[in-house]
Amino acid sequence: MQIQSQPSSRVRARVRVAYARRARQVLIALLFSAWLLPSIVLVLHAFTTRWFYPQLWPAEWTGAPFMRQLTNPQTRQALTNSLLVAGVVTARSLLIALPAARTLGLRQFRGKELVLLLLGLPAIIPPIATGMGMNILFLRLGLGGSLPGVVLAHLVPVLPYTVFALTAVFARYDSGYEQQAATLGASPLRVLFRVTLPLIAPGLAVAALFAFLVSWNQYVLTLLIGGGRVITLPVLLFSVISGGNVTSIAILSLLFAALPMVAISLTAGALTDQSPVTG
Amino acid sequence: MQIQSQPSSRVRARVRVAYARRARQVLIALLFSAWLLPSIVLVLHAFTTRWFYPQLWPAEWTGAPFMRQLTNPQTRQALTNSLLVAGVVTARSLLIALPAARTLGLRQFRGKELVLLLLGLPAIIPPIATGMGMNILFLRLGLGGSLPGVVLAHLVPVLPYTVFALTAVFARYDSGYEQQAATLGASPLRVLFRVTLPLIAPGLAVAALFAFLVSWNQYVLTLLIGGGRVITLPVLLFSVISGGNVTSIAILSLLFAALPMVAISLTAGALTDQSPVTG
Amino acid sequence: MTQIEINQLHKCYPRQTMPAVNRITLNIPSGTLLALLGPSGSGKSTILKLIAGIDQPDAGSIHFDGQDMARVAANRRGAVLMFQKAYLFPFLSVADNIAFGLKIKRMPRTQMMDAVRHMLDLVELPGIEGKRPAQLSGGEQQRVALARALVTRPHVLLLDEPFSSLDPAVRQTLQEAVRRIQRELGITMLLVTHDRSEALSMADQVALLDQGRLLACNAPRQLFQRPPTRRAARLMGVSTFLSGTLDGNRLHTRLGALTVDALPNGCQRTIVAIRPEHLRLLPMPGPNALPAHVAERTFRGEHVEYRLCVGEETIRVRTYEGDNGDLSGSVFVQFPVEHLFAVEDDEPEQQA
Amino acid sequence: MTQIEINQLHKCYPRQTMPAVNRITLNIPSGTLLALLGPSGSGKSTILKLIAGIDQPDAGSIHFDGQDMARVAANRRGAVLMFQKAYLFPFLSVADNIAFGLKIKRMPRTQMMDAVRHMLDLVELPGIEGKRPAQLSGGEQQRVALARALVTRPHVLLLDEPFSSLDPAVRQTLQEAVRRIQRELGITMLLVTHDRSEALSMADQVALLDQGRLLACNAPRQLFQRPPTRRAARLMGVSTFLSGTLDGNRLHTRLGALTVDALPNGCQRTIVAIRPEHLRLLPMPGPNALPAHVAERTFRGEHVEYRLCVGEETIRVRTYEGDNGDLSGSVFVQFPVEHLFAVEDDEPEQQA
Repeated sequence: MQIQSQPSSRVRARVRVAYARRARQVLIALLFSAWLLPSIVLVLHAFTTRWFYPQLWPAEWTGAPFMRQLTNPQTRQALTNSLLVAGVVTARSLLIALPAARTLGLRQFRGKELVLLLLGLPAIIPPIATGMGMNILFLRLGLGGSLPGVVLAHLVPVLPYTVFALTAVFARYDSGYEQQAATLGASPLRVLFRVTLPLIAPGLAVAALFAFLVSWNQYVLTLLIGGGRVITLPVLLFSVISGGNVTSIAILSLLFAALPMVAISLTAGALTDQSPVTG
Repeated sequence: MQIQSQPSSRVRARVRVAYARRARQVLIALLFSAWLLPSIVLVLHAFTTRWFYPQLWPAEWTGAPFMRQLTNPQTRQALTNSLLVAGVVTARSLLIALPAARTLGLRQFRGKELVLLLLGLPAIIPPIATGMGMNILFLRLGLGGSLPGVVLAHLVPVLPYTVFALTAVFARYDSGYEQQAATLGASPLRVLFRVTLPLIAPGLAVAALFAFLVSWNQYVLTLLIGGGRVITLPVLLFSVISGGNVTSIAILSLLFAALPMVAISLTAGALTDQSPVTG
Repeated sequence: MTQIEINQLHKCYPRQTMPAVNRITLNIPSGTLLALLGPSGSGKSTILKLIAGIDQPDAGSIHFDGQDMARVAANRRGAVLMFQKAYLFPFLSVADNIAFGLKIKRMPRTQMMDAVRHMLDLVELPGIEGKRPAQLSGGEQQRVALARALVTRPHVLLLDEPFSSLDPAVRQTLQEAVRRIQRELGITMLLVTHDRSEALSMADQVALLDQGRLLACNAPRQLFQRPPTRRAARLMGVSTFLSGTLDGNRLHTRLGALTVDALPNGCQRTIVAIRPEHLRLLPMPGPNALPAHVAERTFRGEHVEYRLCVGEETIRVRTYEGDNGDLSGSVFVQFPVEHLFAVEDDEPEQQA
Repeated sequence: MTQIEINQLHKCYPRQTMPAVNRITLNIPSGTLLALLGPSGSGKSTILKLIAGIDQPDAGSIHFDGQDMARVAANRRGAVLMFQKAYLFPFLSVADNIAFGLKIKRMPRTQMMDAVRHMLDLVELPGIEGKRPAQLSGGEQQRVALARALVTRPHVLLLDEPFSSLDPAVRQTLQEAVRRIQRELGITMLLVTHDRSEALSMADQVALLDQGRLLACNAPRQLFQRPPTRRAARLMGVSTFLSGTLDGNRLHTRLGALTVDALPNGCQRTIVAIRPEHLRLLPMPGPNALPAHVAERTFRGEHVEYRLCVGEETIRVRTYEGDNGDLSGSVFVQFPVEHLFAVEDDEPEQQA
């Protein structure tokens, strides 16, 4: 507050702006803490053996249970499966989404909002609802309980994310760059690799990240389609959760959250290096 | 294929365009069938009593099990809880997201992509990973096992959706309309209700739909935070799934999918009535 | 009906080194039209936004009829701003768009409909009340926006390049309509434009802006014929400047001596300017003429432009059809005494 | 070095009722500059895209030196298109942007760097090789785009309003540079513009387009002075058209009889046109002059525009400073015989 004999409206406007900025900062802090606080609690549980209510801080620290869990063959198998499924799903979904998103982003047509909404359904329709049907269908097709079946099932909720992310990229995309490159003598292949892909690289990275994380995160579909034979990290985690060992739960949760963190940090780092392209 | 003695490149270009269009149609059909086929299988199971492999079509049809499930007090309680939680979460998330999205959409600043990415995290970080931490935290805050606790927990994955949807709306939004209204004599309140909200109405509807569906869809967080005391439709559905009664599973799955369908249809109808506004 | 005074108005946007509006003082008498003329980035639109109240100045004051506007919100100033973009509300019909301001004033419905119909007649778009903005062409939208701005009979109307997106014919019609309405209703009007001809033809006073600074403010004819500074002259289309030392009524320049008339006294460095259409090309020597060489001759329709080399400098001469035959090679360029005028030097010297 | 022939070129975009390009035939001799002039929506840019090969015609043919281009992809036509927007690749340096086309031709690196440096000198931006496009101003970006278009020494260069976003001074410099380079290298060039003065000053031939149709194609001076049709004349700035019946060399119009000269024979309905700057205002009756009333007098800088009422019609007269005193009230408007020319009627009659 500024002390002034006659506070002008300009001063008041500035104070108002300052308040609005502060309010935004608090809001963003709240959003982050909603995500950070639980993580801190997890770390505390993963590296301690004893922490009972009403202690505010754990008494003992140890890394032994963490190493034990990490070298467990079951954990390793789950990790491998998760990486494999998420990787293949990411690659497939980008290949499918790229041409669809290009059409949706660049062309204007009646009912485009409707198409986008319908395309988004698989991402928000509960997997439990569709998963059961998919399960029965896949069993009849002989895809139940196999990695390809799980990959196919994951594509259903993943594709909307990649299509949406890339549609947003192409909505701001100006195909004039490609036409310019063509008239300068560039072949279609050169245009794709030297113009289009560099232009959409940041958006492509974000789309890949989303695809990877949505697949990495899948529990219900993996369980239903995998039929208990495809064990990924979240499937393992859930079985451990029903076991009730808080330390194991915390360790696997952290492990599960670690790779997304790394992927997100790498993407974020790459994004800040480069200025926003397109437009 | 057109038969012509000298197919000109123009004809070939047209054929190519036709192929590209056909390819897109097939792609979109595939995307939809991935979602429709399972639903059809569910309907078949919900309204039949006997359908055994290798029968291609069920033998008997009946609506009795459906009515029985619907009048069950447990089902009704779950339905009420689901509607209540999703409704409150939607309203809260829109109120929080609107000012944040306005800032993110209208202002240009360094590292905006980064902020958006970080804001999106709660939507893609596995709820199993954060949910455990949230559970412990909420128990300490005395929010465990209560409806308010579940609402608060749902806001974590819901807010990114509403913030993103509304940010996209405000990215195409031109605040010149509001300035124009102000110089024509409209007070800030009138500008909000007569200009801003009508302009963003379609986007607001989509954001609300997403918020509602993400909350409606939550299983893991409801189970973890609700501690088995807050029974929503997906929680009930999962317990029925472990029971193994295919008809009950199919009926509850359909019930669970019905409301999203209705909500989506209504939104889609409203969207097609109105031409896209903003810009 | 409203006199506008702006005093030492200053605005610098965040992360900008240059102020958008740099301590500008202007006085717009009630019922007159002031044009703000300048290249892009000269701060014209910012001044309008500050006067309308949709942006706040960093320093300086704005008074309407002596009343300080600093604490008056945009919707209470009675100043309507019409943007370059029509900003018709897409969810309202044309009639509801025009009536937007009347509804705020709670005008009775029948009276409102009459007013809307009258304004649509005025902008020559009768009978389109029921249409949606999306059904109109760009020029029609702009005209509806004009009707919406005028229907409340504002005391102050601020126009931000309202005609720049229109075809020349429509533009001229609307320019004339706006000028007529402005005079009839006695509206105090500010018109932002980068079109010199538009500013000169419509305004009572023209304020010349460059990079946020006010270069000059004068009646159109005075400003055009005698811009006070070198930069102002350049913006008015002058490209020939001669600097030299004054000795009586002879100016000694690098190119030779010229007779000048009624210049500020003193034998210091003086700069004289002349408009390209006032220079004359002669096939033989004449009074106040310098030898020159035709480097290029460009047909531009209404006029022909000559690029001349005089000594080491380039001089551009504009001639109207029929004034000269087609001259080429060695010629003489005449500087008529009555068209030479002195300008202040407000530009960093680019060449000696 | 490349002659371009386009024959009956036709293009209609989906969901458009009007064709964007309507059966246009043009011949651009090797090494000449053709300007495509017309209002927005006249199909100018579409023609460039069709010639460049980034869009396909519905009908008609394009030949480069007699070779049909229908089956030749855009990147094999050797025609570089420079858009209104610079389209510098944001992820490449200025040097890499300019060298984009040279890399495709696998030019050795040192030679490439020399070529880049030479082009940057030419567009007067030496030493900015290492900068990123985002660090340049709009005008600089446009100049780099020009350098990139010219560095491969294309046989055909297509320019789509390359100067419209530039300030007048930079625009003139670049216009002159492009014209010089075009002549030096013998490039066949098409220039799309809506700026009449730009088209007239730069082109060897000007093609006048309106709503996808070719109205006229002629050398600048001929097109400006004698546009063949009423619409073409209007686009060239003519606003006065008199229709009447011809009786020898007397044209009987609604306003009175005028002496005309060397008109197509026949006593049918004839339309004559005259440019606004060719009409003369007299304070008293004179030969071929009609009585008129000054409705409005507008100062526009280089010229003064009079709006006259002659009978029930409005006639606009443009006078240059000093030609007349300030006339008002009752005057006489003279139609000099040598400036009256007949036009074909290609517009629906708006008034009798």
